[in-house]
Amino acid sequence: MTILSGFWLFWLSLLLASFLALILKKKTNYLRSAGTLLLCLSCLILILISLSILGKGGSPLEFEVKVGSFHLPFLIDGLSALFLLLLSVLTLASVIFSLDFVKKYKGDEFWKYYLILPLFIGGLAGLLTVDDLGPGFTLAWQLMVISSYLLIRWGRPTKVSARPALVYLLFMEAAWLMITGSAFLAKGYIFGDSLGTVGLKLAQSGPWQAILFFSLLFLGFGIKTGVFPFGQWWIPDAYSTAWPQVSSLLAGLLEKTGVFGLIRIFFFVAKSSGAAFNPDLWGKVLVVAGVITLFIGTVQAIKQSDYLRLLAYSSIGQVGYIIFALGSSLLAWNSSLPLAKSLASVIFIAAVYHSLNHGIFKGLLFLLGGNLLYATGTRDLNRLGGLLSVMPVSGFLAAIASYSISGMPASSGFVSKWLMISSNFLAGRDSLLLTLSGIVALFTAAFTLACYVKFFGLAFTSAGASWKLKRSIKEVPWKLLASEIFLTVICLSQAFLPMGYVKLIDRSLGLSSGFLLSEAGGDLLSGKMFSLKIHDGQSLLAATSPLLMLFLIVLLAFLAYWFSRSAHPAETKVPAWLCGYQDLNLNNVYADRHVFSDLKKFFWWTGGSPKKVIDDNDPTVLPDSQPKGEVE
Amino acid sequence: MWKRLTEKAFRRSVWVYHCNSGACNGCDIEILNVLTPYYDVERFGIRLVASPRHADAILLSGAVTRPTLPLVKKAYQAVPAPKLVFAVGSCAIGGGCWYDTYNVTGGGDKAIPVNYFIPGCPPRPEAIIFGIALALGLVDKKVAPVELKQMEFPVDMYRQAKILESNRVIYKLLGEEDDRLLSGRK
Amino acid sequence: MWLWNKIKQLTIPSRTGVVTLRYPYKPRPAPAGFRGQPVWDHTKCIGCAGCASNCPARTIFLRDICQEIRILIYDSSRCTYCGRCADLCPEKAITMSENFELATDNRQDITQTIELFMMTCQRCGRCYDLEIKNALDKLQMLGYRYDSLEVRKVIGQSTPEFEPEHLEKTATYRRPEKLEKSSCGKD
Amino acid sequence: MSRKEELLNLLKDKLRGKFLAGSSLEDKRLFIDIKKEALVETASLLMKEGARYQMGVGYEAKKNGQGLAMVHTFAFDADSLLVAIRALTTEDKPEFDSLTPFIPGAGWSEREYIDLLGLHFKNHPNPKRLVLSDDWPEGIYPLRQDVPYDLMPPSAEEVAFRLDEAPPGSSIIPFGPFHACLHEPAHFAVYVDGEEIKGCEYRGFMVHRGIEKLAATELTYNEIPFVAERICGICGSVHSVNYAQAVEAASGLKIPRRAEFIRTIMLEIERLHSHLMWLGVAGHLIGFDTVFMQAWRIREKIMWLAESLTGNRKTYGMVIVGGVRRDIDLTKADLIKKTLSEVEKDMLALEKAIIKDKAIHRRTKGVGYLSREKAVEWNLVGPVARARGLDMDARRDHRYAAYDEVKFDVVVADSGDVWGTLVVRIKEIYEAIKIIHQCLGKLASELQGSPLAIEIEGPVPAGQQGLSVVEAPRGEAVHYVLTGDDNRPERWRVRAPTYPNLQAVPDMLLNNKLADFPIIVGSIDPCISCTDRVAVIDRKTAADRILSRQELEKLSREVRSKT
Amino acid sequence: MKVVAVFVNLIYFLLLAPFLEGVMRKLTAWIQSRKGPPLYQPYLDLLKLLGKENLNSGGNWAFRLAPILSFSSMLAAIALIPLTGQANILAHSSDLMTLIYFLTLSGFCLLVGALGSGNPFAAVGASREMMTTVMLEPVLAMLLILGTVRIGNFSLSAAVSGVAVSRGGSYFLMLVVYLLALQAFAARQPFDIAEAEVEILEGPYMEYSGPNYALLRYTLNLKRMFYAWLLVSCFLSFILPANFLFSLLLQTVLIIVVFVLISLIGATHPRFRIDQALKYYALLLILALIAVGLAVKGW
Repeated sequence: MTILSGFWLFWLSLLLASFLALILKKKTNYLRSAGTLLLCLSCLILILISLSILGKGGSPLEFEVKVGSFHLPFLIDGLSALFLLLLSVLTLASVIFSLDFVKKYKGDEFWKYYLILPLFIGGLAGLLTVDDLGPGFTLAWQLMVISSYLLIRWGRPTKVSARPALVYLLFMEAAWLMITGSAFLAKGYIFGDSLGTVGLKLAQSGPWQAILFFSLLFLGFGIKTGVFPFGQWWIPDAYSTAWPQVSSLLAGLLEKTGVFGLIRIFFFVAKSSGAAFNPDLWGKVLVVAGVITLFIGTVQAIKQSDYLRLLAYSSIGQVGYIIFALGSSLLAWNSSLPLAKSLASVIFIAAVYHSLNHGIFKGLLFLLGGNLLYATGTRDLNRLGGLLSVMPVSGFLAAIASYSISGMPASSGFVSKWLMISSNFLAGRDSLLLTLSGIVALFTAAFTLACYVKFFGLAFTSAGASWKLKRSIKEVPWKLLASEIFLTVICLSQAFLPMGYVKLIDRSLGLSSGFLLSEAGGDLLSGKMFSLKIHDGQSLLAATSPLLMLFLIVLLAFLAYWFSRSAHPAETKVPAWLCGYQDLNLNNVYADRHVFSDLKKFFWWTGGSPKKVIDDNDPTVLPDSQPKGEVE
Repeated sequence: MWKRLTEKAFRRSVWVYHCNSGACNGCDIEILNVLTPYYDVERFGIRLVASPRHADAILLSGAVTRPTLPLVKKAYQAVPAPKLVFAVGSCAIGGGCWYDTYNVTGGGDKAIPVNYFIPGCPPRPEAIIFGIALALGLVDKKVAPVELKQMEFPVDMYRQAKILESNRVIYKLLGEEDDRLLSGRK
Repeated sequence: MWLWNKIKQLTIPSRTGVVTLRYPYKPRPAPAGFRGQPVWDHTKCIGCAGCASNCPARTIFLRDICQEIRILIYDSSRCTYCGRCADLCPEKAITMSENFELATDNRQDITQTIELFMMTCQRCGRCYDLEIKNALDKLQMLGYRYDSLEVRKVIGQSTPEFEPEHLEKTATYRRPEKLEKSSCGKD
Repeated sequence: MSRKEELLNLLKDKLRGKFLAGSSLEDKRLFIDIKKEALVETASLLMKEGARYQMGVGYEAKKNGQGLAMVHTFAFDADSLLVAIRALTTEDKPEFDSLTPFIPGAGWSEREYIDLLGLHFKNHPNPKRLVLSDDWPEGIYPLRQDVPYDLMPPSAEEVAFRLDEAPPGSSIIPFGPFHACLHEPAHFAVYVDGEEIKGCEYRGFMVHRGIEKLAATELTYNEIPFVAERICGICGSVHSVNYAQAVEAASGLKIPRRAEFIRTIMLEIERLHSHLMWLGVAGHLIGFDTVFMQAWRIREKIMWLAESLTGNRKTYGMVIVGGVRRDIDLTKADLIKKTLSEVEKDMLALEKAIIKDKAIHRRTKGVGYLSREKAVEWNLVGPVARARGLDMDARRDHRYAAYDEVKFDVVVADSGDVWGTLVVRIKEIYEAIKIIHQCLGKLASELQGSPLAIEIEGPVPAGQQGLSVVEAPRGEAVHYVLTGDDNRPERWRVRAPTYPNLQAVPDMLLNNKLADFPIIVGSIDPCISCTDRVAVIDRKTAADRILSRQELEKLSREVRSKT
Repeated sequence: MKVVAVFVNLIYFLLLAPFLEGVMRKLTAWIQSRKGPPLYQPYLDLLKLLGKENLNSGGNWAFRLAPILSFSSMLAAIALIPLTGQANILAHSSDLMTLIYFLTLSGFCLLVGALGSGNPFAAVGASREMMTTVMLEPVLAMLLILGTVRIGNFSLSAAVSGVAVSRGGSYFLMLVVYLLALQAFAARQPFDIAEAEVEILEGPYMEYSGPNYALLRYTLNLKRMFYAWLLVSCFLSFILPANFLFSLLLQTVLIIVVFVLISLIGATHPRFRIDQALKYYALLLILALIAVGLAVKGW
């Protein structure tokens, strides 16, 4: 079986899954198992495809499909394969998660979900594989956009979801216009040219056309990735409206396709367009845009009370990191310092690494958000608390995910952020912009931490939720947990096997032709980079030794444990001490809206003040969904 | 050995939690006063702490009133063992001059086991320090029950008479002897 | 400006130095006239119960256990050390000592019990004269507070009209409920 | 025509048939009996005339078959006049019209008697439980004469006061009763939105010791000063002097001048120690422990002084009805002078070091602001009022003891915040020193050798009303005495300065930061034990019906042993 | 030798940290005209706490694990540092970001534990602590980055020694910033906002008792000592002699001097409110940014 036929098989199973949904409709159990099976199958196929490309002896796959008068160029090189891998892993988790989660759906939500989801995944896969800005791109884009529009639209009662979905649609269509339109700036562009060709043609165009071309593409993909201020306009609403497992795909992948697009433009097309591309300018633009995005997004995330919105804002922030790293990589590559040149690819790898990391842990966090929604029915952090004792597994997983995204030592977030920021500092020693933006990035890391202390602390530790929500709360079904454990394992592997992943990314870049930085460090991309020293005794090992750090902490923790328990103290369970008169109750919990209040006020100028959290079972939005269920 | 060391350290570092169960302020002010420059109990390692979780001793001042009775019990439970309780002032020891009114349940030992009594209304800071020093083993107790008689009768006829014996109920009435036996333990 | 203020604050201790007293290593007697523990001189006491009937804390008790023996108990655990007993004692048998180091681990340690030998006046049938002139401080005719349990009740109560139904109400009265029962920690 | 007669005529004129009687033993007091329907009318008339509401007194006047009585007292500061209006109601319909709707400061005074006497107040905006404990059963009113003083109904575990719901969007931070910033048990349920205070509810009266029932049978006129002193350990002397003055006023006793001077000296020494104490505590509350330590170091000398003057550091025990117990002779006067000069010197040094400290300004200026109008509305008293520009001081407005012979300034600030109270208190320290020096001068010259107390010949006449005010360190304390038989008053009511001030605290807290809660509450120098006391003396009843009594005794004892 | 250096780090800090608290308490007592506790009092306090009952109000593992992890990550941070300027074995696999993150982790654990206790006071404290961390951690980072920018090496010893490598404008500006931030790092007045005793009853520490509290106190002591050490070794590295023992001795003396400074400032200030403090921190941040900017420009 060739890779190409595998690719068609993937599409076939997706379409079949969609088709089955139309047929089975109300036979929910059949539909659930059939849909899941087919989706899993397609994911497995995709994993096989990407592995065979990335694996030993693999090579990029390039082919064309003829539809009517259009030629659709497809390219599955190392980079696409990497992102396809991420896509399939996340989809797998999301699909397994859906198995039990969809049981909560009412009426026709059920079969609609199974109808659209395969198309959405197909659209995403299409975007990662088409190699043009014309018909192929349009087809994939529209498939993805319309399907995701529907998924967002149905995620919540109409009253709540109509607006966010529409806004999403409008922004995506605007982005599409910009992206497809941009190519026409290249001299002699023919609708349907592959990216490489566009680049070459661009090289012959005037300087202004080039700038306009890149600007339009930056804007288009920027809207998609959620660069400030576009992200704020659609991301929080859309992510918090869609079903959590869909949001997990949206945040984990849909955004990453934007990143993928940016990489394709600024690191591949840019190369073929040669002198028409100004790396200094675009590096700075990306760095500034990235830094603003990461700072504003994260600060806004702190303000949210709806945990899904919190996650959404935080993913804007995280994407900001990636964009920042891409820009700083460009700048470093353009720098005159030899060290900086060699570090450019490190930063780039860090960016890709962070995309993968973020895809995994943000996907995981959204799924965990789904857990919370499933178990408690509310999306309001003010009403949660103390879930750790009733949902221990979810709590543990959430702790790991929060820990990772905060970038604490011995976590996947640490590895990628560390690579990104430390090499940024080294490369940007003489550049005020790079140093200062590095500091902002570091500063923001503290905000990310605050954000997730809040998320984890208020949802899982804090004071009891079961009496807060006046219902008994149980741990979610094992299928939900299984999907999350799967992602957690990957997340941990990203933390503890950084060398493996770096090599994987390195290899994938090696398999992608026309990469801008490929000549940069000469031998750097050949796998020698992550030996002990890269240049002048510069050690970059810290990122590669998280196991050592883990060992250190655990060892010292045992020491601390021994020390603290050396006198064999008794341990007793007591109620919290509230100065005697009151007991812990509904009213005296320091809820989410109060936490960090002064910090929120201090950063009022960043905007993004939280909206009133409306739950699905809120009477103000219920009447809409009620009759619909009865019609069925 | 470690355990013994910690026990030894306990008497050298007593952190106290001030618990006012309905005092007139007099004792509270004097309790604060022992922290001030002239008396400075911090030289014995004593600190006033804000949370009962950090405390080793409760300084109870004031008669235990009806509303504070459950609260004092709660506070006592909130202190980790081993713990000491000092009843500071006459109100905390025996309920003070309002020991039997409708809103006062009596002395501190009605609510929680009291280890040391520091009489005074309010006790001078020196008296509080003396009480604390007594607990730390720095000084010896200076008081003992006094029993005086104007005349010794050659025959102990009064004591043996049954009817008189029944009249001795005054002791019970006054001091609640049983209570004293319970609370006045070493 | 800021620094100047801080320096001024730092000069205060440098001027006064460490003022901490050496107590309890060095004794620190109370000033003259201090109202410490009251001490009964049993040789002077005539058993008039003036102290008992004027004690605001009602912590001095007298009780006749027979015709000749009267017992005085001073329970220091409630004493307010006001010194009224010493003021009003017609025989000056009570002195407010300057002893304040009364701390103890046993409540029993601060009690004084005196067994008084009483001789009744053959003429008037009382033991003593009412010495005090001030109308507000007059010793009560009973002479002492609790000569018997029954009388104690007579003196003690204000309410012959109280109806026990009042108390019964307490059992049936519906008290306000607690806001929310805390289940934190149980969940 | 004096102001008093003017008022009397005005009331007679306006009330007509509802006016029952007007009487006064002294010229600075006016006691009026009215019909209960006229209560609101009279009160609003008085308020219109510029009165300041002081307190309400409720009691059961069963002896004369009168049912339940409610007395409201008012002060005319400018005219040194105190007015009390009394109305009666029957026991089967114990209802009065509430004054609270137009005198918010009367809120607590009325709520108190809902609890203690079972009165009803029509139109009271918030008739919640105030004084009694949460688990106290309804239907038993401790101040009623048929309830024994040591009745202790069984306690109930799972009962709580129903605190108001926090306003939407805020949660409750439970301050107290055992909290480091409150040295007394009282509960503040503080509503916060983040770090900002959006209001608070007070659940205090945990130091309510019900002195009244105890005194109903146990205490005599001259025992009460010592119990009164223990209402509050800080300003005890204020209460004993105040009580003694009220009794003396009611019975028409004139005490020796020397005793009045000694009382004045003790009151001012008490003010000195109290203000220094407050300064220290305020420092502690804003986290400035050095100020705490230094202020208390200075204060300690005053404590030693008090100890050698009176034999005790706090509860001086100097006052009895009719005079004082101990003399201040020349050697003691020298001791006072020496101590005061040391204290003044130390205090000046401390003041210099902190008064311009920007860091302190930052924590006190603009914090706990309350406008002058609000201060009037809440009937604030003492330094809290004076910091809001209200020029009032009972020492000057209602001269008592020896204050008519000494010169001093009333310190007024107008910043209306915590800083203002700090300045007022610091300045008052120097004023107090000035007053003591003047008193000592008088004692040494004119009053040598005069007696300390008068011999009281006969019993105190029953049924007389006495009203007295004393400017405590925290503000004006008011005592009301209705004399009774059997060597004890029938009713004795104390209104501590914290009582009105505390009612205004929620207003002061509004929109301040959580971190300022301690210092704002601290700024009124709350004396919760004063406020919670309810030291009322009931009259003793006949000693018959021993049998039912014994049953009762047994019953209540049993019940108590269970709790 | 390099392995031993790790243990030297740990032992040096573990032994000295409580003593420094003793110094601080003694000095504070002196400013308050009183005698104060003996210098060894903190050791007794810790020892006593170890023997006490461990009360658990949170009832979840986050609450129980937090003090242990907080302590151990603080120790981990300390294990990394180049005491007297000499890198130890861990320097190969760590750098200044690891250090910063370890420090942050220590605070993070405390916060999760505080939230885990379920107590609103602890939650207020945790919220304040986090706000402080967010604003202050970057100042620390910028200090170390200053060194990195100077030397061009991301290792910890480079970052530490780089600060004072040349004493130009950025050095002095950063010194000022650090001195201004010192109280906040040490969590002493006026910046003991998160632990404010009279308002929120020691905040995050409130629910911890016995051994757990001992660990947290020890962590706090270690943290204070760390920041004092950082001041000495970053800004005064040029006066430390080369000999290890002498250098250690001089360092100890200097650290004690820093503690004297901390106590003096602490005893003469009231506590700030968090909103006031945030403004102050923002000022520090801007100054620190300027300092780094100056360093990039080579000043």
